[in-house]
Order: sequence, then structure tokens, then C-alpha cells
Amino acid sequence: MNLDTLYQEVILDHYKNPLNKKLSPTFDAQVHHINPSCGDEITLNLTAVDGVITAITWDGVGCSISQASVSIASDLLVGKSFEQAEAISDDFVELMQSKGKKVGDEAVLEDAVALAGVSQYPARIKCALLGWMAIKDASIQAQTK
Amino acid sequence: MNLDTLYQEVILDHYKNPLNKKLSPTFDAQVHHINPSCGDEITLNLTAVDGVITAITWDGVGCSISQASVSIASDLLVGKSFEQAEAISDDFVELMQSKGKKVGDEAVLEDAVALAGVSQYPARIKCALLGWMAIKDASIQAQTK
Amino acid sequence: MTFNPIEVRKDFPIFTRTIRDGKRLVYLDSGATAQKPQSVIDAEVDFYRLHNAAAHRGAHQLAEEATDLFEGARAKVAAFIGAAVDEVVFTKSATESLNLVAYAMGNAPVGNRFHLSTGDEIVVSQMEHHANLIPWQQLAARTGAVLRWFDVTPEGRLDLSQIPQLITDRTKVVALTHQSNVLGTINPLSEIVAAAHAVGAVVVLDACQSVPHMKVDVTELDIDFLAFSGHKTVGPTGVGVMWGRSALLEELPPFLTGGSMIADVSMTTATWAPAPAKFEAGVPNMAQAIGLGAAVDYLSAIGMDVIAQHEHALTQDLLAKLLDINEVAVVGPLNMGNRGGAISFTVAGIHPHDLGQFLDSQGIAVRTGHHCAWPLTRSLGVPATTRASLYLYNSVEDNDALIDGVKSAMRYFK
Amino acid sequence: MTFNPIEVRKDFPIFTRTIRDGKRLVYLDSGATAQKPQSVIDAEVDFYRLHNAAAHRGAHQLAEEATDLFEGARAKVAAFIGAAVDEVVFTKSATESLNLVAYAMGNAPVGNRFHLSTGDEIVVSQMEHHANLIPWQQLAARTGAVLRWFDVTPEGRLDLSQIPQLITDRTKVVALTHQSNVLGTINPLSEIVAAAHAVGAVVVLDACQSVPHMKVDVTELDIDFLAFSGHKTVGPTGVGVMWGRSALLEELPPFLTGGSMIADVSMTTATWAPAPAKFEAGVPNMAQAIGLGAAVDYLSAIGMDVIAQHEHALTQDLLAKLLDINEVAVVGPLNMGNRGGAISFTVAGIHPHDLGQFLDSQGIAVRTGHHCAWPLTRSLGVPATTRASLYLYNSVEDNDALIDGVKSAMRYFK
Ligand SMILES: Cc1ncc(COP(=O)(O)O)c(C=O)c1O
Ligand SMILES: Cc1ncc(COP(=O)(O)O)c(C=O)c1O
Repeated sequence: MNLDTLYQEVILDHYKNPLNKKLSPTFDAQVHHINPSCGDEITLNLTAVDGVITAITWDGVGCSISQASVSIASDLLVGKSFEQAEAISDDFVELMQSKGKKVGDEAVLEDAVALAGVSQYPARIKCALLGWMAIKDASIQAQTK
Repeated sequence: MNLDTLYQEVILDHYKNPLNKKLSPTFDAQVHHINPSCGDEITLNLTAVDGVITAITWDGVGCSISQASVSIASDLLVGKSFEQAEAISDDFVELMQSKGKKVGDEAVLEDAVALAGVSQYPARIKCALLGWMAIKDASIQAQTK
Repeated sequence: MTFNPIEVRKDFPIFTRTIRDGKRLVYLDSGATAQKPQSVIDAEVDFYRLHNAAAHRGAHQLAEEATDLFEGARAKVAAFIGAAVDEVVFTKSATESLNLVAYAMGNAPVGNRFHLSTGDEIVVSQMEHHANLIPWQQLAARTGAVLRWFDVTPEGRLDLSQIPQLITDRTKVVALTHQSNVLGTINPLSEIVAAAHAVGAVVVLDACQSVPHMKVDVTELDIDFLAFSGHKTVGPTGVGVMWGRSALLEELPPFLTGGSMIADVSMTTATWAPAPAKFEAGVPNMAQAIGLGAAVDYLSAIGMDVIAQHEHALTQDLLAKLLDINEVAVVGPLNMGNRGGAISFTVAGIHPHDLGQFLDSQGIAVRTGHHCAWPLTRSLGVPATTRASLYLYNSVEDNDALIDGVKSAMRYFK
Repeated sequence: MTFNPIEVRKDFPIFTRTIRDGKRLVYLDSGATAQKPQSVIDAEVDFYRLHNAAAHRGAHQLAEEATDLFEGARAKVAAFIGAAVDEVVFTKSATESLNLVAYAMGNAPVGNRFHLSTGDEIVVSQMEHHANLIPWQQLAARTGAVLRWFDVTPEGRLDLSQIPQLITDRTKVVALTHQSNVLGTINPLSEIVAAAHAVGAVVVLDACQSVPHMKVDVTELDIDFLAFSGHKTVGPTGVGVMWGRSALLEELPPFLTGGSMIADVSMTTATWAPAPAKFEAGVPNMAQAIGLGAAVDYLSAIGMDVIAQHEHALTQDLLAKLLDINEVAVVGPLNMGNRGGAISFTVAGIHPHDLGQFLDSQGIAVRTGHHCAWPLTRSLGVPATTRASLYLYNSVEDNDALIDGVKSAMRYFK
């Protein structure tokens, strides 16, 4: 296995220049998630209008995988309805659990397909999912508000 | 190892016709001992006059080794002072822990040397010691009475 | 039937050795611990030689491999007992598993469904192994709950007529053995489980003597917690299983605390990871869990039904031969319905300890004593018995060796 | 010095394998778990192949042999730490050992010296592993006692100036790590032990990171309880040790209850066997205890002083080389006094998890994260670090491989 399949250029770019990494002053839901196995933490704000996610902002510490993944997700899922976001998120989880057997549908996952290599490193899957789980959690909270 | 070194004639004789196996109505100390690993139990009465053991009687259930051993001890230690009894008892414990390397001093231990073979069967040492430990315990109680 | 215990024995290296100066090993003590097939030994050895690292604790290749093997073992065990993967908790033994459930309940705060206090009752039976009795005695003492129990009939069965008196609105836990390690009795569960669930109680099953010997499916049994030991299941020592329904594991507080079982920790507080991690503090007994995975693979390849059938036939054979000897009294059911291969007996005039010693001199390994079920043996008036317990590697020749041994002992101690 | 880690490595079969497509295994994660020499593996295998039976539970030859081997292992471990044989209790892990002490104290009735209640205090430190922190948090919560702690100075030492404030008449327990698994700090004990004993408190030592790496003598240290894990001591997984002073073990109530730890049992009550049996309920982890016996034999044959010296030199070498890199910051003492071979560090601009992953791609195994000492890493402002931990099979070439790896990672993640 080549490390470059894990650390694709896209990932390192997002890591160095993360999108939406600045908590918005207002939000419909705010969540704080932790990865207890490595200590990474993230705080994430989500705003929605009429069932459509209009803003995801976040702050946190973590490895390149977790930071790039939330950066990608916070861009990809904005403008999507909660249903669409959930479907995309499910696709992403499936990709992560594929043990290197899937490449991901770029039409759906866009930049997130760059994380496909993570599925070959079981210990890193939680890193890649941290942000997505936070968004999922925030979506539920925003919807039940 | 030959089983006959364990089950000497003397032992089987004592087992079939145990000495002093009938609790006396009076006593200076009564103790109840249990072997928790096999469930054997013994009740033992001890009487002493002026520091000399004058009677040991007992009742209980147990294997041939435990029954023969208490039968022998209840005979051997009567007429001995507490100090003498303790010294003999110490000799017997040493014999039991000798892993087959000692034969025992017949002048001191008399019939109890027949139990020498027990020392080669670690799981049976507790059986052989049950009665002796009861006598030791009863002696202490009688002395501190 | 293609099953042949003599062939099976070849998988177990211990049968290549001899006992007491050259005698064939006749191992009739599997109720205490089972022998190990080479595949189980190899699984442990391979782990140490090739993949040893702390599971769940490293981003390096060895740690990944260790994690995969460890979690793979969990999946195997889960499939073996019909459970979901995350419901299987690795412990060090059935004893720890049962203590885990009892202590964790003791940790439940007011409002938690497992919280116990005065007025609550815990129901066990008189045929419990100490491991499924003392933890509940202690829990009762700590919480003020009352311990009640099923009696055992003279023929060695649970007295099911007591269900209505025993299992009431006050009952919170019913903890029962699936198969008695002394009597061989297999307890019928459906009526008890239904009664327990009707009053909102949970059923904890001590499956130490059933999981190794027959197909046990936690879903079919409809129980709530189950415990068994690896070492009695042709697996390694130092590993056991605690299974619990996932909804219950979510509510049950943890037992051992420490590394890898937390969600968050400060100097004064901690929160918990989801099960099974919540119940597996510390670097786990990886090699042993992996060995247990190989053990259930081994048993599954033969088939638990085949094993149960074999043991059933052997037990019937041995019971009949024992009862042919006038001096022998069997302690436990004489009929083969709901009866497993643990056979306890006494021989008039010979103390079990002496009989065991004599049998040992013939190469025959049995267990003697109260078998860690002292209240039972006392209530039956036999403080000690001799127990032969059968397993897949035993054969009719083993039974015959035992019968010969008993007869020789009767001559020896005449 | 005749000690040569390259020769030592030949005793450990795992070093014959390669990592990530043919790279040499550079194992710098012994703080998480140590690799196993062949002699340890053989001891476990021999037990299963030749002597497997339930120790203390049978009058047959296999049971005798199993008992001898198991008790022989206890004697070896006792000698290894300067203890009396009956003071050594086999557990499944250090985590269980520490939980044992905490839960057993929680079981102590009023009047027992271990009984805790409101007004009592338990003292730990900010550098504890979760295994020596959460059990005490929980005990405090259950009993009403208060948890207090030593702070850690910026250079990673205990702040001993707090002794008079922390250890007072209210103190019942002082539970401390001997060597920090994150910082490598070896805590000086004499002053703390003296202060604790002066107020009648007991000292519980978490020796997970000291017993494997240096001569530890419980009598010299004058402590009261000690815990360590087999798997970090080149021993098997699934075994740990709880040592306690014999007079204290006599008074301490049991923890796990079940078979082989009783004096007498009825349906509603039980009394206990003397230690160590009192603390070893159930069929024990025999093969693992025996493997641990072989492990301490292996270490003793080399000599703990030789091992400590070797690690000292290696640590000094690695610290110097790491500090030569501008981007590296070491978390923990920089001077070698009272400092062991766990070196945590950060590299500016690279998250530890990414560094660990990169090093893994080079065959180098390290650990990353909070190392189960989250309150410590948070207090130091480094939620995660990379940790290299050294042991007897490591060499200067391993250090150099790590340094090369760190430098390459800096280029990779530039
Ligand atoms: C200092 C310290 N204490 C306790 C533990 C817990 O040991 P185990 O996980 O083997 O129970 C460890 C290792 O994880 C440790 O490093
Ligand atoms: C019915 C039963 N329950 C519990 C146990 C305890 O199992 P372990 O000693 O493996 O923890 C045993 C075996 O000793 C048993 O036979």
C-alpha cells in the first residue's frame, strides 16, 4: 500500500486551507464531537432554512484526515436538503467501510472521493467520519428544533 | 509412583476402624474445621490437664487419608504436653511438605509415618493435615481458656 | 455417522502423552476444563509470533492486524451464539462475566432499570455453581435486595412449580445455570424466561456447561445476559464471554474502568464508550480471544449438533454401565431427557477423594468434591461426589475404562 | 558490556517478519505492549499440549502438574518483585489489578481499615493513566470520598511541594504511577510513601511502566499495593499482577467472587479463603500466568539492571537526536535523572496521527494520541502526541530510523 493513496493532494490542500473553519455567530444547532481514541475534537454549527442546509461552520483540532474530511463535508453538504445530505453521508460511510474495494461516485461525493484510501487504514476511518457524524448529529438537532 | 505408597495398610486400617471417633460429652475446646477444596469436615474436642493433653475425640466425614490421619493424631498426641504436641505436629507438617524426600522419624511420629507417601500427592496434603490443624487450633483455644 | 472420537482425539496434542508411568490418558474432567486442539494453540502462537500489538491503540500495521484478528474473533463468537457482534464482551472467564453483570447492576443509579434496593428480589437456584451464586449474594447484601431460589427435586431437577411464588413483581433478576455442572441437568428455560419477562426481570444464564456442548442461540432462548468460559469450550484459559442484549448493554453501567472504555475523561469525571468497549477496560486478552475464535471455528466445523448427539449417546452408555454396579448411586437425573454429560456418583464405602486417586493411578482423570456447588451437594446429602464429564474426544472405551476403574477400586478399598 | 539488542531480537520471533511491503520492523511501541520471546510462547504451548487441567481442582496427575506450574509461576513473579509468594495475585491485567483494589476497598464494611466515607480522601496525580484514575474517581463517587491530585510541573515532574497540603489525616489512599507512560517521568516515592504512612494511608503503585524496565522491589519501596501487566513485561496477554502486603490482603475484602476463593458457602452467605486464593475466583488464567513466569525468567536471565542501563543509554541518544530537530518539542523531562524510555513529542505542523501513519509506512511502529492519560495531555496543552517507547530489543539503529522517519515526514507534509 502506498501512502499517497491515503494522503492525496486534495486532502493535504484541504488540511492546509480548510473551508468554513470559523464558527458562525448564529446557528440552528451546535454540536461538539470527540474522537476518544485519539483526542481529536470538533465544534460545528449548522444552519438550515426550509429543510435545506444553508451553512456549516466548524472549529477543532485533528489530523489531516479529520480536518480535510470536515472541510470537504462542510462545503459539499451546504445547499442540500437534509434528505440529500443524509443520502450522501450514507454513501460516504459505505465508502469508508469498503476496505479499499470502492472508489466512490465522484458525481455524488465530489472531493470526498479523495478520502477513499482511508478505507484501507481501519484506524483512520474514525478520523474521516468525525466531521460527518457531527453534521449528522447537528442535522437531527436542527430538524427537531 | 505406586498407589500403595499412599494407601499403606496402616492407613486403611485406621480408616476402617478409626480411633477416638466419638465426641466426648465434655471438653476444654471444641473446633470445627472444613477442607473447602473437597468439602471434608471435622468436629474435634480436646481436653487438657496442667498443660498435658488428656483426650482428643472427633467426628466427621472425609477420605481415608483425612480420617486415618486424625485417628492417628488423636492417639499419638494424647499424654503429650502442648509443647511436645506442637513439636510433633511440626515434624508431621514438615514430612507432608517433603515431596517424598523424607520418611519421618518413627520414634516421634509412630503410625503417622505411614502417611509419608501423601507428600508425593500435593492435592492430598490438605487431607492429611485437616485433623492436625484442628488439634493445633483446639490446643491454642484450650491454652488461652 | 462419520463422527469418530478416536479421530477427533488426534487434533488434541495432550492425548499423545501418558499418565502415571505409561498409562493411556482417559480424560473425564472436561466439566472442569477442556483440552485444546492444535488449531487453538496455533492461533495464539501465530498472534504472538506475527501480529502482536495493542488492539485499538495504534495507527501502525501490527496494531491494525491485532485489531482485525481480535474483532474477527468477536464476530466468530457472536455468530456461534446467535448474537450481534457488539453484544459480545470478552472477559477473563465466566466468573468475571457473572461478576461483571452483578457489579455493573450494583453501579446503577436510582432511575436506571438495573438499580436494586430493599424490596427487590434476585432469584437463583439451589444448583448454581458458586460463580453464579456468591456474586448475587454479595449484590443482595450491598443493595438490600433479597436472594431467593428454586429448590432442586430429589431427582435433580428444578422445581418449576415454584415459579409463581418466586418470580413476582419484586423480581429484578433471575440468574440460572443452563446445565448443572454437578447433576448434568439441563434446565428448561422458556417458562422461566416468560415469567421473568412478564414482571420486567432480566434473565442471566450461566451457560458454562451448555455452550461447549450443544447449540445455544441467545435469540431463540430469549434471555438477556449469558456467560461462558473459553477454557471449557476447547479455547484458551484466561478468556470468557459476557453477552447481553444491546439495548440492555446501553443502559448497564460499566464494571472495570480504565483505558479504551471511555468517551471523555477529566480529573474528576468520565463518560463511557458504547458497548462492547464500555465493558473492556485495558489492553484486552487478545491472544486468548483470538484462540477462542479458533475454538468456536473448530467446534462449528464438527457441528454442535453432532457433538451433542455424540455426548448424548456416551452419557446414556455410561449411566447404564454405572447403574449396573450395585454400590454405585448416581446423583442427578437418570433419564436422558434434558440431560447432559456430567455424571456425578458415589460408590458405597469409598470416599470420592480416594476413588479419584485410585482412578488417577489408572490414568483416568475425574473430579471429586463439591464441584463448587456446595449448597447443592449439601442439600442432596452428599458433601462430595465423583464426577465424570464427557466431551467430544471421549469414547465408549473411556466409559469402559472408568467402569473397570471403579470395580478395581472397590476391590482395592474392600 | 556483552548485552547486544541485535542478539536479543533473535529471541523474539516477530522480528523475522517485515512491515508494509518488506520494511524492517522498528518496534517503538513497547509502552503499549511488549513483544514476546519464544520461551514465553513455548511455556504457554507446553502447558496446553502437556499439562492442561484445572489447577487446585482435581486429584489427578494433570491437575497436579497444572497446579505445580501455576504456583511455580507465582513463586517466580514473587521473587521478581521481592514479595512473599502468597502476596502475589494473578489478575487479567493491571487494569483489573487496580480495579480490584478499588472495588475491594469499596466492599469494606464500617470498622474495616479500608472502609471509605465522606471526609476521606484519595490522592492521585495528574499524570495517571486512565486505569489508575477512573477506578478511584468511581470509588470516590460511590463512597463520598474526595479525589485530590498532585499537579504536574511544566517539565513533567510531580509537584512534590504539594505533599503537605495533599497528604493529610483525611487521606486513606495514595495511588500513583511509578513511571508515566506519556512523559517517561519516574516518580520519586520515598517522601510520598513516608507521608502517606505517617497518616495511616496506603500507597498503591501503578508499576505498569516500571516493572518491565527496571528492578522493582516492593519491600525496598515500602509500598502497600502494586499492579503491573504481563503483556508489557514480555509476557502473554490476559494476565496481570496485583501485589499486596500480606497483612493488608488479610483485611481487604474480596472482589470477584465464585469458585476456589471460599472457605464455606451456604445459599445466603459465604466466607473467604486466605490470600491469594481469596482474590482469584474461578479457574485461573493458568497458561498466561505460566507464560508470565517464563517472561520474568527471561528478563532475570538478562538482568533488570542491564536492561535499565541499556534503555537509559538509548533514551539519552534518542532525546538528543530528537532535540536536534528544530520542529520537535519533547513533552516530558529532558534530563535523564529519574527518566525512563517513553518519549512523547510533537512536530510542528504535523498532527501526531499523520506522523504515526507516515512512520508506519516506513515500518516504524509508534503510538499517537492521548495515551490513555487525557487529563495530562490536555493540561499540557497537547491533546495528542507521538510516543516512542524503548525496550531491550531496541537499538541505536531503531532510534536513527525514527529520526530519519520524522525528517522524511516533515518533507512529505511540508
Ligand atoms: C501507566 C499505565 N497504567 C496502566 C496501564 C493499563 O494496563 P493494561 O491495559 O495492561 O491493563 C497502562 C497500559 O496501558 C499503563 O501504561
Ligand atoms: C456451571 C458453571 N458456572 C460457572 C463456572 C465458572 O467458570 P470459570 O471458572 O471458568 O470462570 C463453572 C466452571 O467452573 C461452571 O461449571
